[in-house]
Amino acid sequence: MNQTTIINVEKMSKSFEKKSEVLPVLKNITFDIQKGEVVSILGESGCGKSTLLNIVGGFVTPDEGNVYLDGKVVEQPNRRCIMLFQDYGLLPWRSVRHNVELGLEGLKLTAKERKERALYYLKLVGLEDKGELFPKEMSGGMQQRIGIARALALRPELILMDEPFAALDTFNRYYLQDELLRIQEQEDTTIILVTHDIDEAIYLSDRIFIMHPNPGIIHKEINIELAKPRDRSHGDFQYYRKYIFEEFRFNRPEMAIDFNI
Amino acid sequence: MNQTTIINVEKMSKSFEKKSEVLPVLKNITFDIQKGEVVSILGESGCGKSTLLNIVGGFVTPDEGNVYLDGKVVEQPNRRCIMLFQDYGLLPWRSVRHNVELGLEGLKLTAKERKERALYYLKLVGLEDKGELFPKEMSGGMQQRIGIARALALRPELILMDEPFAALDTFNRYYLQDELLRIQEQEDTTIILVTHDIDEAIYLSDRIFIMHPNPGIIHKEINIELAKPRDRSHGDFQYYRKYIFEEFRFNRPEMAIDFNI
Amino acid sequence: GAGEDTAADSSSDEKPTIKIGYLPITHAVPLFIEEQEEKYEGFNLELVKFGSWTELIDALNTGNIDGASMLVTLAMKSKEQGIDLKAVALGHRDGNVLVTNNDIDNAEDLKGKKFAIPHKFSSHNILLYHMLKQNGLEYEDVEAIELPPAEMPAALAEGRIAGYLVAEPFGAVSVAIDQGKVLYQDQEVWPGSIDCTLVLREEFIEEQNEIAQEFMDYYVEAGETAEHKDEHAYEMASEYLDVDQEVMDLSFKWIAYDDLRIHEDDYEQLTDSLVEMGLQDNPPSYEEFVDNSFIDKAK
Amino acid sequence: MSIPKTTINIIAGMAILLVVWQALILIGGYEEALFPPPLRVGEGILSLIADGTLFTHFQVSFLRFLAGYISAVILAIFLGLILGRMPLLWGVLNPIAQLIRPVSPVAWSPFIVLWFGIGNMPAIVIIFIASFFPVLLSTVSAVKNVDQTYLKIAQNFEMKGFELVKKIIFPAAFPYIANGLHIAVGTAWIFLVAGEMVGAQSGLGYLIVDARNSMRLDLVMAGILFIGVSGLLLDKAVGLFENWINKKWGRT
Amino acid sequence: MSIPKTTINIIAGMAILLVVWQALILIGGYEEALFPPPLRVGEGILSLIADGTLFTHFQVSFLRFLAGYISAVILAIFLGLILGRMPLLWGVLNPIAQLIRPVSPVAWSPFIVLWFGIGNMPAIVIIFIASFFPVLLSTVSAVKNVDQTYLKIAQNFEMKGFELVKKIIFPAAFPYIANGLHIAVGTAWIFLVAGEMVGAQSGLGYLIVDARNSMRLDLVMAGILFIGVSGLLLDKAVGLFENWINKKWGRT
Ligand SMILES: Nc1ncnc2c1ncn2[C@@H]1O[C@H](COP(=O)(O)OP(=O)(O)OP(=O)(O)O)[C@@H](O)[C@H]1O
Ligand SMILES: Nc1ncnc2c1ncn2[C@@H]1O[C@H](COP(=O)(O)OP(=O)(O)OP(=O)(O)O)[C@@H](O)[C@H]1O
Ligand SMILES: [Mg+2]
Ligand SMILES: [Mg+2]
Repeated sequence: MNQTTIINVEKMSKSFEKKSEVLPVLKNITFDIQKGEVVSILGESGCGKSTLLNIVGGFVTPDEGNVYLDGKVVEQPNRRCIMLFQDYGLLPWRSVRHNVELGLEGLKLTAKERKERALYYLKLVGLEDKGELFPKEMSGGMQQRIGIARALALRPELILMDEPFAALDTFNRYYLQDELLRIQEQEDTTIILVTHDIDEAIYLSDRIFIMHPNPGIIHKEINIELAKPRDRSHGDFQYYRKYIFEEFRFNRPEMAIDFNI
Repeated sequence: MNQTTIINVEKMSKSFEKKSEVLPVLKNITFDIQKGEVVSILGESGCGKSTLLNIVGGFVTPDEGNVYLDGKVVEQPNRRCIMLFQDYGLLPWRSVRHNVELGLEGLKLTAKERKERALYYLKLVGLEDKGELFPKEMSGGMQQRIGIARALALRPELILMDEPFAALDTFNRYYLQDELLRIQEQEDTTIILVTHDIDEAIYLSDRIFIMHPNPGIIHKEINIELAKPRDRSHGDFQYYRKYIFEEFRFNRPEMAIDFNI
Repeated sequence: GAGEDTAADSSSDEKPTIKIGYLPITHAVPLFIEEQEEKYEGFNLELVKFGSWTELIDALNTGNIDGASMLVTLAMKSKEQGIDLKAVALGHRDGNVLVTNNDIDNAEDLKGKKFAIPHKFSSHNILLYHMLKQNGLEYEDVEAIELPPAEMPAALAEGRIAGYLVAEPFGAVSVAIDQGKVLYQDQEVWPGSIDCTLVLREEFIEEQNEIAQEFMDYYVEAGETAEHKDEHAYEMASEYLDVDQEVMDLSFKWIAYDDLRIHEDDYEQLTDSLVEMGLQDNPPSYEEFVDNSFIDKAK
Repeated sequence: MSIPKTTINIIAGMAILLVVWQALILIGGYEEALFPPPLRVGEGILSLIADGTLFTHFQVSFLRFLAGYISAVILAIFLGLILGRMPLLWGVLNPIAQLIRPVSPVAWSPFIVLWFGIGNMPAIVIIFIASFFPVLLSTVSAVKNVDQTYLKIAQNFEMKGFELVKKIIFPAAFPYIANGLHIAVGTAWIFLVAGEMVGAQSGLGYLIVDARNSMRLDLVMAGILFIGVSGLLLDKAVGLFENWINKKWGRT
Repeated sequence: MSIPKTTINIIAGMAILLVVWQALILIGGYEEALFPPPLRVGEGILSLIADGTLFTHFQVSFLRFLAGYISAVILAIFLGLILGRMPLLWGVLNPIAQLIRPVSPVAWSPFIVLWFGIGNMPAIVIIFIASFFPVLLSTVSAVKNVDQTYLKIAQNFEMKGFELVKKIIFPAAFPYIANGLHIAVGTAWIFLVAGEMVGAQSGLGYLIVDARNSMRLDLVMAGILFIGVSGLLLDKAVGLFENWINKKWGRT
């Protein structure tokens, strides 16, 4: 693994005000991400995963601490670090290709260069023949792939993904997870991925951050030492599964019934 | 297993008209369901799972063939067979308890009996103290439990569930799956469940129907011979996983990349 | 149904109520004085104020009021359409002035300019027509424009129109604030012009003849009171007409309320003008439309 | 915390309005009688309040408004709930509604006078017409768009007829009906003035016509301001009612 | 397939309308001059068409309508896009808009004549006022409610200023703006008649007033029908335009 630090989060905290009550959402979060890594942030609903990702992307300002991208403080969202949204965030009034070109319009490119670059990344996600269609004519899985192409087209140093496959059915999810790994390897992109799916985290990540809620903290960091591609039914995979599940069960004493993983 | 047939679907087909094109959605479906069984219908998005469930519930009339509930043709939805919807279908203008009472208002019960019955089933799903709150004040998992309580309160012979846990995060999903099994055992309800999650199907069902699309057919029927409660990381569980996955992969030759289960 | 609300029902012990419509203009002053003096005994008088002639006609045609002080030409239109109305007296004599802005010195100056009248079918339009003809102009030489009377002083002051001819006190308003001057008085153009008349529904005349007579008696008397144009008349009128005394005095100067009988030759001249101008094909004849029996008995 | 900010905004807004108004007069050099300055209108308002005219006319208008609006709302919701469930009948009646809707209620006034006489009725009828169509159309479309899931649940629980309408359709459609009610309040209030300018002998619209006919443009402006303020308050009141109902029924 | 059905519905609807209308006359026993029967109105319409009056007046009205509506729409969308992005300024201007909105455009007529003279302008100004506020308010609220995700994407791609408005805010807000446009067409057309009843010398509203003044209620009714039909067609035209834009922009 390449050992250049790309993201560095230091003692970062964030709270929201709700009806004059202060709700601490993230507390004292510190971590580093290396270039080329895939890191998953795994946690229950409401534990602050999205907030954390938004802060890393510069969409939300932390109350304390800082986020450094390549050593510089992140103050605003920028093109070097692209966020992929759960609902894909495609512009319904633009064709697929024009969606991919959206981010390129701010760069100094001719229309032709823009188009070529868009088509290149559409091809990478296997949609080169759908460029003139509109997003609503695509399935959920295809829409997510367009989102990925749009992000990749800007050649960002970092891609942030917020539950990217949560809305897809299992079969499409599996398929896109493999696609993502293939593209990530090819482009050597750094990815931070938020998920609540243990399997997904193990299947995709080099490292997993396990978050616990109220306020959100990184409870544990797990290195997944398995070679990619991974086999979901392999014993080692099941070892991580069980291990991570125990982590969560431990944190939910209020649950009367035993889980059977 | 109790061997009284409760549902009997015979040579049932259904097609929809779309812009003067006829789209066959279900073709020649035949199966039986026994009293007390939990049966999952597993298939990709768009293969006709919801349509099948709607026909069993009497919401949609099949083009050919019939559905028999206790030997009588199902012509209309009725109280003996309650459908649980994916978006829970709670009435936002009624409190939790009044939602549960909704189905009871058509029965000959006094207000007091109604209330008692509602509270009994709210207790069964662990929400006895939330009766006076409104659905929007509940989390997704709680809302689904209210839906289950509402269905159970009518003491139906059959409950139909359309992707009941798809919108929940993994942790809540696991929790509710266990809850469902506990309640099902206690009330001995028959359940038909639609899902696209292989794990969920294996974890919950006595039998799994695997559907293939265009037009939707029941491609395979699998008996899950494991004792409940099941262990998701057990070798036998993984055996079924792999087996079912192969079934699907077999049906998707168009996929270039290999899946790694 | 139609006429349901006709108030003048002849139930024995209750005094019937007569509803008469009006617009708040100097031309209806005899009505105001009749109600203020309240000398009548056989009935109650209710004056109903309207915002425009159009609404007044609707109410009269449908029998919601028993009569009105109104532009005679509009009543003739209704009569032509089969509504049974009778003109029983004049509302006033004279009292319409042709106001122009201060730059207009003669009719010639109006050529090609916009000139406001309240209504195509009004006597004011006829007056304008005669005035132009008498000065050797064609009617088409000015651009006649229908405007609500209340808007005319503003339009004149802003230079949107060169002049206007309308019921009082709207002419006096412009003169009083020095935004306009009187180019002609109506008797200079058309002596004996008929403008506002008192019109009653025939239904009412037939069913309540005696009451109609009593109403007319006091109407004539009120006209004579009004003709004094004194402080008393002003006070009574100002209950209905919210204008400065200065404006009202000017207005009174131009108008007359004595001899409210509708004369046949004046009426003939009116109908001839209407036909000549192409405003009405078959105006009702004097015999059909004018009923002088009340005013004659009142004398 | 939010009330002071709104208050500041309102005050600032009114201040801007007054400044622009006065500036218009100074720049345009308009005659006072033709375009009265704020101060004179203020005096006009005070005199109208002092002699009770304003309140009397407001009361008359408001009662007419209530009569027209409430009767239209009741009838329109009732018909809407029925017609929304009868697509075939609605298919036939819809063209009629569509044809009558774009006609200004004021255009009907000769016929309104014929059928309803003079006095209160014409204004009430005009308000009725102005409120009826928005509410009817929004009710019908709300009923048509009731979430299929709710209807399926009702079927599943074997609910029918009046019970179905009362327990499912009406509450499910209500937020959209309420939206129609809200729009209708605005429209109806706007037409109140138009209605009272035609054939009425009292009310705020009449106040304006009468002031106009008396060449008292300061009173016209006073009437306009007062109509604006009371229309605004009415709108807010309906908004509060809407929120209250939504809260009571467990909506956001 | 669906067109014949709509046609049948329209014909059936019109038939019902005519039957009810004739029945009202027979039952009520109204004077023909006061409530003209369908046949006489039909003759009236034919005569108006034959001598070209109807077309001339319609053309005048329609051009006025376009002038008032289009200028209002352009200004309102322009201001709305700006004000929607400036919550503080809107906070101050909003009370003014709220105050002026409930006032019937007709109430302003004395001032409209003062500022804009006579002829076409008063009607155009009244239509302008009637269209301006619905479009402004819907644009501001559409801009305020643009999906946060789109704004985040724009931030992420470092879009700013005019580019942001052109590429993200306007297209994202457009469906709601279009809804405002649609509502405004209805309102403006309704006020066209009212506007032309005041001080205009031509147009459909004037046709009605003029017919009323000539005691020709059959022509009044003809005018009403014609206003209804053309308002309906206008509404449908805007609906088609809305669909066309939505389709072009890849919406449903
Ligand atoms: N803008 C905000 N204002 C106030 N509270 C907020 C805001 N954004 C998030 N929160 C609160 O912060 C907490 C964490 O929210 P967040 O969206 O980060 O959770 P999450 O882990 O992404 O959950 P999920 O899995 O449901 O997406 C929640 O309690 C949420 O209500
Ligand atoms: N009412 C309808 N009219 C026309 N086509 C329909 C209708 N309902 C479903 N279909 C079509 O039938 C097919 C099967 O739909 P269905 O909803 O049963 O799939 P599903 O397996 O439940 O998918 P998902 O997992 O996405 O819910 C789809 O192609 C769908 O477009
Ligand atoms: Mg989240
Ligand atoms: Mg489905």
